[in-house]
Formats: sequence, C-alpha cells, structure tokens
Amino acid sequence: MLIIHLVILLALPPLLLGVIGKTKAVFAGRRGPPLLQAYRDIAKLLRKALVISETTSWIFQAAPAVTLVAVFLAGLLVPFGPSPAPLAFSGDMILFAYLFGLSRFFTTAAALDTGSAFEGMGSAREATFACLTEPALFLVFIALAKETGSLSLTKMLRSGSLLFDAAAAPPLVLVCIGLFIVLLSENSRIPVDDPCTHLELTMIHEAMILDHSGPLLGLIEYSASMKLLVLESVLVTLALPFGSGVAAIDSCIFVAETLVLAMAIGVVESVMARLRMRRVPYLLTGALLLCGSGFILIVR
Amino acid sequence: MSFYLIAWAIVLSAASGLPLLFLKRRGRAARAGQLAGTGILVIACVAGFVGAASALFEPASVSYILPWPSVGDGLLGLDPLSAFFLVLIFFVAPLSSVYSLGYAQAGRNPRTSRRMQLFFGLLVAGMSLLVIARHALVFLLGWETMALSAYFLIASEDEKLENRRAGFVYLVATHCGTLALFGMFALWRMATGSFELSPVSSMEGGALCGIVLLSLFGFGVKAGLMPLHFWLPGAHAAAPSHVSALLSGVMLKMGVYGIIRMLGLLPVLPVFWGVLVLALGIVSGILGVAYALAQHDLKRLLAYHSVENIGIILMGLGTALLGRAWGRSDIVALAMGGCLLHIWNHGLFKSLLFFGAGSVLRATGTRQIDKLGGLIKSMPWTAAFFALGAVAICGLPPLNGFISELLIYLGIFGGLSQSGTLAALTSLAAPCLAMIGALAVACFVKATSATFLGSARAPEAGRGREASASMLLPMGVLAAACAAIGFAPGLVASALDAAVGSWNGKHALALPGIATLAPLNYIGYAGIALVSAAALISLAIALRRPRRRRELGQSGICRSGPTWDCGYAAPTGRMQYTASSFARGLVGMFSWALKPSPEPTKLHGAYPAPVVLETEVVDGVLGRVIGPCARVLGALSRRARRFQQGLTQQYVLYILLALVVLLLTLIPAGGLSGLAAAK
Amino acid sequence: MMPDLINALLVVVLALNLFALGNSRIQSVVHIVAVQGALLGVIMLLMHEHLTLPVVLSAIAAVGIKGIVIPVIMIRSLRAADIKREVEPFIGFLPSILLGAIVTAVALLFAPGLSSSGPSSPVGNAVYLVIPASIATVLVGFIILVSRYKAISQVLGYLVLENGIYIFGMLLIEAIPLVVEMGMLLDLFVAIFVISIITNHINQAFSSMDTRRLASLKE
Amino acid sequence: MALALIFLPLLFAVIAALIPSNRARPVLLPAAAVCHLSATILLIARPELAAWPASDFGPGSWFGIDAPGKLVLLVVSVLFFFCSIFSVGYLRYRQERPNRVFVSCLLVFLAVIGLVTFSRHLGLMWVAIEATTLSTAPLIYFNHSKKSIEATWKYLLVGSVGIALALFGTFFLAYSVQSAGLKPSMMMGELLAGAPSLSKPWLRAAFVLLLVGYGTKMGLAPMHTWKPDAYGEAPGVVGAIFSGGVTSVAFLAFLRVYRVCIAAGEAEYVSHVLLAMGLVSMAVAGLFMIGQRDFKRSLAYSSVEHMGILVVGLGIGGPALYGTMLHIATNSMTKGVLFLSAGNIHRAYASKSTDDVRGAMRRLPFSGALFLAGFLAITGSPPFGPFVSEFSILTGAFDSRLFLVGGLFLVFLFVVFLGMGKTVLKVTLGRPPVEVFEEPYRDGFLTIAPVFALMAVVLMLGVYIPGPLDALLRDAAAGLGAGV
Repeated sequence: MLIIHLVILLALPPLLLGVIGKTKAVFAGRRGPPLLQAYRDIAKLLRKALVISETTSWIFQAAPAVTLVAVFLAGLLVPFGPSPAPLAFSGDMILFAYLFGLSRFFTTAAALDTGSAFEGMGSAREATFACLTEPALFLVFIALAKETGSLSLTKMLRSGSLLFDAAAAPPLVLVCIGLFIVLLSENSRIPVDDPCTHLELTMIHEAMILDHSGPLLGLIEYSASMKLLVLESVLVTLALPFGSGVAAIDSCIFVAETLVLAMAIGVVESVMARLRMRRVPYLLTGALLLCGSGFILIVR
Repeated sequence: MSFYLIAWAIVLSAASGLPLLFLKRRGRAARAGQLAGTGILVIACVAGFVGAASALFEPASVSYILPWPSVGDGLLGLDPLSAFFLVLIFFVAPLSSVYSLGYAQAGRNPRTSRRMQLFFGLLVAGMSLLVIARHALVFLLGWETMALSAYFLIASEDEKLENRRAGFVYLVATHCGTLALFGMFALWRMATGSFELSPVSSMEGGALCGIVLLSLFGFGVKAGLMPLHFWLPGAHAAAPSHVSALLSGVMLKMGVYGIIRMLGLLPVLPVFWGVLVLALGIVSGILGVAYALAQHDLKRLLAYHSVENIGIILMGLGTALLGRAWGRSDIVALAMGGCLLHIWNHGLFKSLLFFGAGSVLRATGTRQIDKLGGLIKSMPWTAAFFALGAVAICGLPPLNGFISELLIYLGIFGGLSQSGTLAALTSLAAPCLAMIGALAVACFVKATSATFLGSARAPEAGRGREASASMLLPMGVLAAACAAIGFAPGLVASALDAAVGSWNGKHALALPGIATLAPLNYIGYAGIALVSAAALISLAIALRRPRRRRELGQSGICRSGPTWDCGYAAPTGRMQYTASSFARGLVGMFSWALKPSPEPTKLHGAYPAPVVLETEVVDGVLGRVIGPCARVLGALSRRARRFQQGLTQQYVLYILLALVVLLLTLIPAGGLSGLAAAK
Repeated sequence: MMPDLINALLVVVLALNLFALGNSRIQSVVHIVAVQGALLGVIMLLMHEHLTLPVVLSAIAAVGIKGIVIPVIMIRSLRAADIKREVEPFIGFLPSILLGAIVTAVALLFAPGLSSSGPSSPVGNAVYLVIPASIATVLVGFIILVSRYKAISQVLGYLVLENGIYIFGMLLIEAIPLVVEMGMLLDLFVAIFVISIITNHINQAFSSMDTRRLASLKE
Repeated sequence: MALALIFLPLLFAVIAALIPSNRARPVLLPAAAVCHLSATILLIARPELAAWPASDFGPGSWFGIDAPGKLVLLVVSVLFFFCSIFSVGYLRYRQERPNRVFVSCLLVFLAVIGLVTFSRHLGLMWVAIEATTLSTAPLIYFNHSKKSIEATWKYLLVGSVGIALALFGTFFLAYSVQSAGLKPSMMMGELLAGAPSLSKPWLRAAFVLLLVGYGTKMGLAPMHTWKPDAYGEAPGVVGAIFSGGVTSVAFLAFLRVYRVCIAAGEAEYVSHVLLAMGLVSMAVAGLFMIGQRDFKRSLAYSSVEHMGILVVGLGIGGPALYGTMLHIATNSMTKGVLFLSAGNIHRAYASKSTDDVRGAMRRLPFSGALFLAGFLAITGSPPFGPFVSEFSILTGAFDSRLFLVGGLFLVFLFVVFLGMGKTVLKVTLGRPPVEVFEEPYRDGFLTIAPVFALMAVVLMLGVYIPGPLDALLRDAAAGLGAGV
C-alpha cells in the first residue's frame, strides 16, 4: 500500500505538467510538447552544472531541498483515493498546511537572497497571497472536520461521499470550489500567475526562481509539480470519491482522476486570462468566502 | 527543598547588583563588578532552575509564610504552575545577563552600567517573587518591583529624549495597570474576606465580573494585549537589547501569568468569558502582526510580534476557558497546554531574536531594516541563529513554535465536536490563527532576508562583524532549546500535564495526558526526518560529481557570477527590493487598521524631479487614542489654571463659595429654617 | 431695659458695617472699625448681669486691643504707605453698600434668633439681634475682603469678620473662660501685628499697597 | 509632661532669640528636638506620666491627650527631629541670612504643637492652631524676596480668614449644646457626653464651618490656594514642616470635631460631605499637577491630594480608619523626604522650574535618588509606607461597598501619578545642563543623612509597624468609631 502511494507520489507529478501542457496546446491548436517532456527537463537540469550568484548564501542552496522534502512529507499525509494515507493521525492536516508554510518561507527567503529586485517582487507576492489561501485551507479543514467529526485528512476527505445526498451536498460543493481556487493559486497557475510568461513584472513563482539553475532549478520544478499533485489529491479525494474496494484499482482510478483534474486546469488556463495583480486578492477573498459560507452552512 | 533553592535564588539575584554598586565606575574594577554580578546571577538562576524544575513534578502545592508585619504576614507557595513560569525566568535571565557581558560592557558606559546591573537583578527577583506569591500584597510587592526595575532598565540610556519618553509612557501604562490591580485585589478581599490567593468555589456575580475585567485590564497592560499594548514597541526599542529580550521574553509573561492565575482561582466562568478572551487573542494576534509588518525598525518589529504571540497565547487560554465551561477536559488539556507551551516557546525564540537584533545593532549601529542587508556573510552565526528563531516564531515545523500552535489548534478543533452552533463558531479561530501564521511568515521572511540576505543597502550594513562569544553562546543555547522542544516534544509533555493540572486543580476534571491527545511523537519524527532528508539532498547537490566533462563550465561544477537580474549587468545593493516594498501589499491590505501615511504625488513630466517616498505607520492606540486623551487632559488643566491667578480676593471668595455650597447641604436637614426651628 | 440697649447698640454695629462699606477713605474706615470693636467690648460688659473682675478685665482688654492698639498700628502703617483712599475697588462703594444692606436684611430675616431653652444668661436670651448681627457682620467682612484691593483694606475686612465672630461669642460667656478669651485677643493682636509688618514690607518692596501687584505667584 | 512638651521648646525659643551668634544658634534646634522627641516617646511609653507634674488632668480638665493627639505629636516630633538636623546643615549654607527669627519661630511652632495636642478645650485648641499659623508665617518669609513676601501675605490672609471661620464653627458647636438645653461648653468631654442631645442643625452648621476653617489650614480644595505659593517660596525644610506638621495638626483638630459629630450620630451626613470634599481635593490636585513646571509647587499639590486622601479615609470611616491614621504618619514622613531633597535640588540648580532643572540624578546622586524614591513612595508603590495606608483605605472603601468612591479614588491617584511623574522624572533624569556644575553646592552629610533616615522610616512603616505604634493607631481608630 505504502509502496503504491510512494510510487504515485514520486513518479506521477511531472506527468501532470505534461498533461496540462498538452491540453493547452490542443486548445491552442498546436501539437505541443510530448507528455513526458517534464521528466526530461528535470533529469537534464539535475545533470547540469550550477551557476550561483555571489550575493547568495547557504539559504539559497538549502531552499530547494527543504521545499522538496516538505512537499514530500505533505504528500505522505494525504490519502490518494479511498485508501488511507501512510501517515494519518489526528491533526495531521495542521502539519500538512504548515509544511507548505515552511517551504514558502524558504523559497521566498531564497528569492530575496539573490538581491534581485524581480525575485523580491515575486516573493513579496507569494507571501502576500498565501495570507489569504492559508485561512481558506483551514476553513476547508474545519468544515470537513465538522462534517466528519474527525481531525485526520484520511477520514475528513471521506466526507466527499456525502456529495451525493442532497442535504449535505451544497456546502461541500462550495468548499470544493474554494479548494479549487486555492489549488490554482498555491500552484501559481492562471488566473493567479502564469507559469509560461516571460514578462518578469507579472510573475510570482517563476520570478522567484530566476536565479536558480541546474540541479537546484530541477529540484524546484520537481517539487512544484509534486505540490500540484498533493493539492490535487486533496481535491480529487474529496470531490471524486469513486472507488471499488480493491486498493490497486482504487489507485488507478485516483491516477485517472488526477489526470482529469490536470486537464481541467489546462482548460481553465486556456480559456481564462491571468488576472491583474491587484485583482488577485479579490479572487482569493472570494475563495475564502466560499469556504466560509460552506462552513457556516454545515454548522447551521 | 526546591522552595528554599528558589528563595535563595530570589535573594541572590536581588543582591547581584551590589558588587558593581560598590566598585569604581570605570575600567577594570567595573568589569570585575559586572563579572561578579553576572556570576552571582547565573549561580542564583541555576539554583532556582533546579528548584523549579524539580518542583514541576512535585504534585502537592506547598505554602510558606513571608513575614511582613505591616500587612499581616504574607503567604508564599509553590505549585507546578508557578514552577512552570519560574523555569522560564531562571532559564532566560542568566542567558541575557551573560549576553550583556558582551553587549553592554560595564567599562564602556559607566553611567548606566551600575543601574542596569542592579535593576536587572531586581527585575528577576521581582518576577520570581510574584510568581510564588499567594497573598495579594506580596504579589503586588513583586509586581511593582518588577515594573519599576523594568522602568529603570528601559530608561537606562536616559540622555536620549526618545528613551525618556518611551520610559515615561511605559511607567504611566504600568502604573495604570497596577492601580487596576489594586482595585482588583480590593474586590477580591471584599468577595473572599482575605488577601490570600486560594481557590474559591463560589462568588457573587458582580464581584466576579469586576475581578475578571480588572485583571484582564491590569494584567493585559503588562502583557501587551492589543488595545493596551501601546507602551510596548517604544519600550522594547528603547531598552538595551538584552533587557528587551528579558522584557519581551519573560516580563510580558508575568502579565499572562496573572491572568492565568486569577482565572484559575475563580470558579468556572460562563462561556462568555472564554469567547471574550479568545476574541481578544485573535484581535491582538492579527493586528499585532499587521503592525509588525509595517515597521522599519527591527526591534519595534520584534516588539509587535510579542503582541501577536501574546494574542496566540490568549487564544489558547480562551479556548481552555471554553473547555472548562463545557466540562471538556480534553479541550482544557490541549488548549491550556498549548498556551503554556507557547509561553515557554515565545520566551525562548523571542529572546533569541532580540539577542540577534542586539548583535546587529551593536555591529552596525542602526535598527533600520532598510539600511541593512547581506550581514549573513559578515556575521554567519548570528544570521543562522536569527533565521532559526524566525522559523520557530512563525510556528513552522520542525521547531518548537509549531508544537504549541498545534496544541492550540487541536484545542480549538475540540469545539467542533461540542454540540451547539456557538461552540462550532468558536473554531473559526483556527483560520484566524492560520492567517496569523501566514502573516508572521511574510513578516519574518522580510525581516530575516532584508537584514541578513542579499547585499548591503547602506554603508552601515558594511560594518557588520560577528558578535563576541559571550553574545553567541546564549543565542546558541536558546536555539538548541528551540530545536530540542521541536524535535522531542514528548519531553515537555509531562511538565505541561503537571502545570495544566495545577491550574485546573480544583475543577475536578480528570485531565488526560497531552501526549495521549496530541500526536507529539509523530511530529517529532517528521521533524527529524525532514531536517535530515533536506540536509542529505543539499549535501548530495553540493558534493555531486559530474559524469561527463563537457557539461562542466570552464570553472568546474559550480560557477558563480553576479545575480542575473534579467540581464541587467551591474545590479547594486540599492536596487534590491526593500523590506518596506516587500510588506507594501500586505500593509495595503490592512490599511483600514494601520492608516499608513499617504503615498507621495505621482511623477510629472518627461524629466521628473526626484521624489522621496517615506512611509510611516504610527501606533494606532498611542497615536489616535492616548495622545488625544492626554491633550484633552492638558487642555482641562490649562483651563483650571485660570482660576488661580494669584489674587487674594479670588481666594477668599473661594472660601466663601465653599462655605455657601456646604451650607446648602443643610437644607435637606431643614436648613436655616431648621436653625430657626431650634428656637 | 438692658436688652433693648444691647439690641440698639447692635443696630449701631450693623450701621457701622455699612459705613465701613461705603467709605473710601481708608483712615476713616479704620476709625469705624475701631469704634465697632470698642462698642463690642462695651456690649460684652452689658451682657453680664453681675460684673466680676475677670469680666471687666476681658472687656477692658477687648476695648483696648480692638479699639485702640490695633487702630494705632493700622494708622501707622497707613502713614508709612501714605495712601489715602481705596480707588476703584473691585465692587464700587454704592453697590457694596447695597450688597451689605441686602446681606444684613437677609441675616435679620432668616438667621435664627435664640434658643429660649437652656440656662444661658437671661440677658442673652432677650437679645434677639445677636446672631443675625454676627452673621451679617461676618458677611460684610467677607464683602470687604473680596471687594477691596488695598492690602490694608483687606486687613480691615478681616477685622470686621473677627468682630462678627466676637459678637456670636457673647452668647457663650460661660463657655469661654478668661484665659481662652485672652488667648483669642492675643492671637488677634499678634496676627494684626505680623500682618502689618508684612504690609510694610509689601509697601517697601512693591512701593504700593495694591494687592494686584502681588499676583506674580500663580499657575 | 504636657507642660514640659510645651514650655521646653518655648525656653529654647527664648534662648535662640537671645543668642547673638548666627552660626551657633541653629544647634539649638536638634537639642530641642531631642528633648521633645524623648519626652514624647516617654509619654507614649508611660501614659501615666501624661499628667505629671500637674496635679489633676482628669477628664474635666482642659489638658489631656487622646490617642490621635499622641499619634500626631509623635509624628511631628519625629519629623521635626530630622528637619532640625537638616536645617543645621541648611542654615550653614545660608550664613548670609540672619536666622534668629527662623530658629525661634520653629521652636515656638514646636511648643504650640504640644498645646494643640494637649488641649481638650476646643477654644484653647483654636487659639493654639491660630498660633501655629502665626509662628510659621515668618518661616515662609525667610528669603525676604518679593515672592516670599507675596507668599507670606497670602498665607496669612487666607489662613487667618479660614481660621476665623473655624472659630465661628467652634462657637456654633458650643451653641448647639446650649440650644440642646445644656450649659454651653467647648470641652471635648462634655461635648462627647452630651453629643446625642445636641441640636442637629446647629451641629451640622458647626461641622461645615469647622471643615472649611480647618480645611483651609489643611489645604483642602478649594481652600488650598495659599499652599503652592507658600510651599513654593519657603525653604525646603519649612515645606517639610508645613506639609508634614502643620497639616497634620490641623487634621488632628478636625478629627476632634469629627469625633463629636460621630458621637452625635451624624455619621452619614458627615461621611457624605467628607467624601465629596476629599475627592474634590484629589481631583483638583491632580488637575493642577498636570503640566506643572515648578517641582516644589507640584509637591504642594501632592500635599493637597494627600489631605484629600485623609479626608476620604475619614469619610469612609469604619474599616478605613486604621489606614487613615497610618496615612497621617506615612504621608508626613514621605513629604519630609520629598521636600528636603527638593530643597537640596533647588539649592544646587538655583531654580525650581523643570525648564532648567534636569538630570538631578547626575548632579546630586543622593538627593536625586531620594527625590525619585520619595515620589515612588508617595504615589503608593509597595513596599513603602504610603502603599500600606492608601491600599487599606481603598480596601476599606470596597469593604463598605463604596465602589464609586473606590473607583474615583483610583482614577485620581492615576491622574496625580501622571502629573507628578512627568515633573519628577523631568527633574531627575536626563543630562544636567553643564553650567549647574559651577554651583558650589554638593550633597553634604547633614543635608542627606536626615533624608535617608526619613526614607528608612517610610520603608520601615511599609514593612514593619512597631507594636506600640500599632496599638496607638488602633485605639486612635477605635476612638473614631472603627469597628462600629
């Protein structure tokens, strides 16, 4: 069981990037890069030499590793599909959320470590928007905890099964929408951030890693995709609670679902434009309110 | 036994200033005096620490008589709750005293050194006395000793006007609080019939309400609760850094101790009070960190973070009160445990951070973040410790801050399993706490990076040099403590259980152990795994051997050049993103509370004239409430002076008027006609 | 007939108050107050039905101090200061007379008479004017104190005040032993003596008796 | 003993007036003070000596001392003792001024105090109080400056008027007996005996007049106006004598009246009036302390405030009386510390405005520190004496359910702290202007040791109240109806 979980966690992420890319390409009428391009990029980067700015310090070099480990640990806390997470204890979702906080601390600090104005800009935006997404995430948690009476992700996400009884569904739907926005923002996708742009002034995540190169950049790309998977898995497990009793099949279903969700993201990215930076907080506040109202509905 | 250790510790630390007092002010004698004083203090604190640590696990609370004939003898007592706070005092105080050896050498500033040494010892003694006091007046004695010595420490560099001003604001604030405590204890006496601070099972509503409100006010001023925090930033900025460390790390906690103690003595309070305390905590948490974000002064920033952390502590306390009102022992155990542990933790990392800030100030001579930068190269150890402290104070795993916040979270979530809408709504505190956490991350990324990372923004930052060993050692110890609690939270669990038990003692809730309620060991393992894995990976990258030659650049596996900066050839330090601009977005988000100074006019024309942008955020309470009130009072007294312009005629007239007015009071008694009636 | 005489004299005392209020020449005010004081001594004598040595002594002392010594002191310091009259007082002369009259009337109307009960002096019992007179005189003293600017005038006001109180004292002959009575007179004398010294110094230092000059100590 | 306490100082006064040498004369002060103090202690230790050598000090006689009298006598005697030592040092600095009048007047004052405390006859007591006014007036005038003349003038006039009203009140009191159908009297014994049958309206009128009269002497607002001027212009030692001695004596006089009123069952009315009066005084004092530039004046207002506290304590009555009695002592001692150290600072800076006076802690380490300590003590910081007394007055207020009074009490204490603190800290902290170091004055033994001793007493009262004193306080309070 643990094996499958690890395999998915370690192997699947780059594929998601590929799927998103492919979807966008299809919408744009291009052939687009092959699905496995992301794997190749990361492998190449890991083999390349490093170029490091003199202004940087050990924090700059430690950050990618810390990020990767943090995201990986977070990945161990979420259930992939119906089967329980390898690490499940009451209150694990708090650790889950704070691990992302840790990774953010280091990414943003590393960005400022380079002394580049653009990276400072990026990290400032990252830190700012996180102040809205984190509460949203916790609203989701308390809503689900109230619904299921449990404090562990594995059990909490089970409440997705309630999506199909009319009484309990509406709040959960709100929560899922909010969660989706959080997902987009945390993974710096359109409409919050555009991973493919090269206009530094408008970037968040990409701006923060302008100075990373070689293996460091590889690690960052990898952990970014892993973060995408982890957050997707939360949404998927909650919103698409399909499963047969058999663990192996469940995992396959789960993988399929994550790919579908990736396509959905791709669709969103192709049909929407990126919001102006000033507008982003409104969107995130919207997510906050959605989750909040979901919670209120559940409490009522 | 342990009690006598503590008593001796108090006496010794009170006396620790004497050697320097009776030695020459300058030169070697002064140095010797400082060393002696510090030595005495350290010995005292070690003794006290041993005593407190052992008392932490002595179940029964013992009490002793303190002879004080004027007020009828006072009571002292020692229970795990007191011991818990004593541990903090006796742990941080010696460290900051050692730090002062390097930071404020007696020979260097002869005028202040005596005062500092003396009142530092008195501060420690006062705090420890009030913690073991079981009698209102003894408590007040310790309290005032603490408050006044703190004042003299804050104002110790009194030739600077701003320090005097900050000191005065502090003094007035603390005296206001003390007077509130006078009232509170008088009420206590009225309600319980004695000054003895022992649990009461029932109390009439009015007195209860009054006592709770007055203690929230009186202690809240000292703790730096949000509307009452106004003295705090100025005082912490003005005080010498080792003092600010002790003030922020320990003295604020004495206010919290007061609240916790009084609420522990009172009978179970209705839910309302729990909600109130929780709300207070949320407010001072969020606004505290918001103000911190807007600061340019490193020490003021840290001071506002104390406000924030006090808020978190109160959130824990409020939740514990709710748990007590609901009769939910698990909530009490978790929330109170988190509250208490956060008190320890904040004591540790806040002192650590102030030490770091002090070293920076000592080296560069400025507290302005926007002038610093790149100090990590000149002062690597300080930087490392500061960064660790930053991670800890943000409550991020794997350090101690996370543990306490986790406990508080779990306590808050406990409300979800309580029936009733209100109970569920209280769990909205969790998102607020999350927001506080995220804001704290932003703020400390700003502080750490702008101070230590990147490159120097102004010549001051160029002057950085590593702090002396006597300053690094305390930081190291504190950092180690932070890490230890983070990686092995199981160690503190039993201490927490004991303290919570003695707080909750008489309310017969059998408390489950915290270790059974919270996944402490999971967290510990996760932390260890995280750090070791990250270390391995970055090591792997650093030591990695290239497979094929041509992939290497001309200069081997790792080349270094200037920051790319999107192709700009010659980036300078002044082009970096400043701390202010980093925080600008968030400050904008909180402008409703912070009211930042308005932006300058936009640039005009093809060749615009140079424009200076200075943002400033004045403290809301001090600037927009206290200030006006003081002005009104001043105007009032000016008006009153008009009535005393030196004319004897006026003065005689006043006598006549007083006479007439008082004679009018006879009218109810029949007045003059009454006199006539006496015919 | 004795009580009627006393009442008549008290009326005179009240009239003297009004004169004191209305007169702008300080010297003549001094005289008025002196006469008032002496008169009180006499009344005091009349209050006792059978004269004893102490009574006579105290009466003489009263007359001597109030009627002779104090006026002499006042006149001398007046000479030293060579000021003639109280110019533009805080309350004008006519208004202050009116005020005094009103005050006196109020006192006469509302101030209680005497308590018939009690074994106090039978003479005293019949003298219904004592309390009103004393209250009125005290208030007149206050008026002078408040309305006059010259230091000496204020001293005179104080004297009138004292006289008023002294009038009340007549009801309590038994209660005030000779020693105490003498003590009071002595105090009064010393007070006036010290005050006159001070007024002389004021005159030297400020070359004026105007108390408005003495307003440098203020908030 | 009474005669000794009264006539011994008078004897010294005469000697002082006769001694020609300006330099030797001051030494008489400590001598007299020692005799007086020892006599007082003997009196308190051995009550039976009170009558000695005079034959009959029965309840019927004019002479005789009650517990509050003993207390005040002790307090003033101790204060005077330290002040006398101080003034030897002080007058050494002021050789240029003749001190004959100064010394004699101080001694006369000491004698008169004895008279006040011993007189059972309210008329006699009044005479004595008036005598204190007259004997202290020349002390204010010591400097012979224009301002001191002005201050003396105001003190004399306002004070005399007030005292005159007190006499009026005393007459009313006596008359209230008569209108009750008894023989008019001013004897405490007879008044207390006949109290229940006194005619209430006359009694109340008498009470009001006496409150205003003796209140003027104590310096209750709004009759306090002479106080800042007098205290501001008089030498520090005189300020100490005034705020510690004169005011206490006036309060003692008022206490006796209060006893009569209580005995007459007027407690409720009296306490209402007193509470109002005291709170007003505290408020006014606080208001005038805010932004006060002249630190001696601000001390004067602090004295007004503490008279207010005493009156409030009296008004609360019952549980607060012990604290009130104690506050007489603590307030006098602390005022002594404040005024004496303030005098030194004034001397060293030749100014009493906070515009010029800064950094006293550096200029005069001892006086500065003592001034600051005195400030902290008088504002009621533990463990100093005033803390104990003020706090027990406060608890008294709460115990008798006077929540509003207690609350206002605290508020006014805060305002006072605000105002006084600003002034005191301006004086003590900071860096002194360089030119003041040219002033030759330095802290000397004679001008510091007494202040230290007083501070020690203040601290002792906060930590430990000697048994006899405690007993004295208790039956003083009991005499006023504590525990009633």
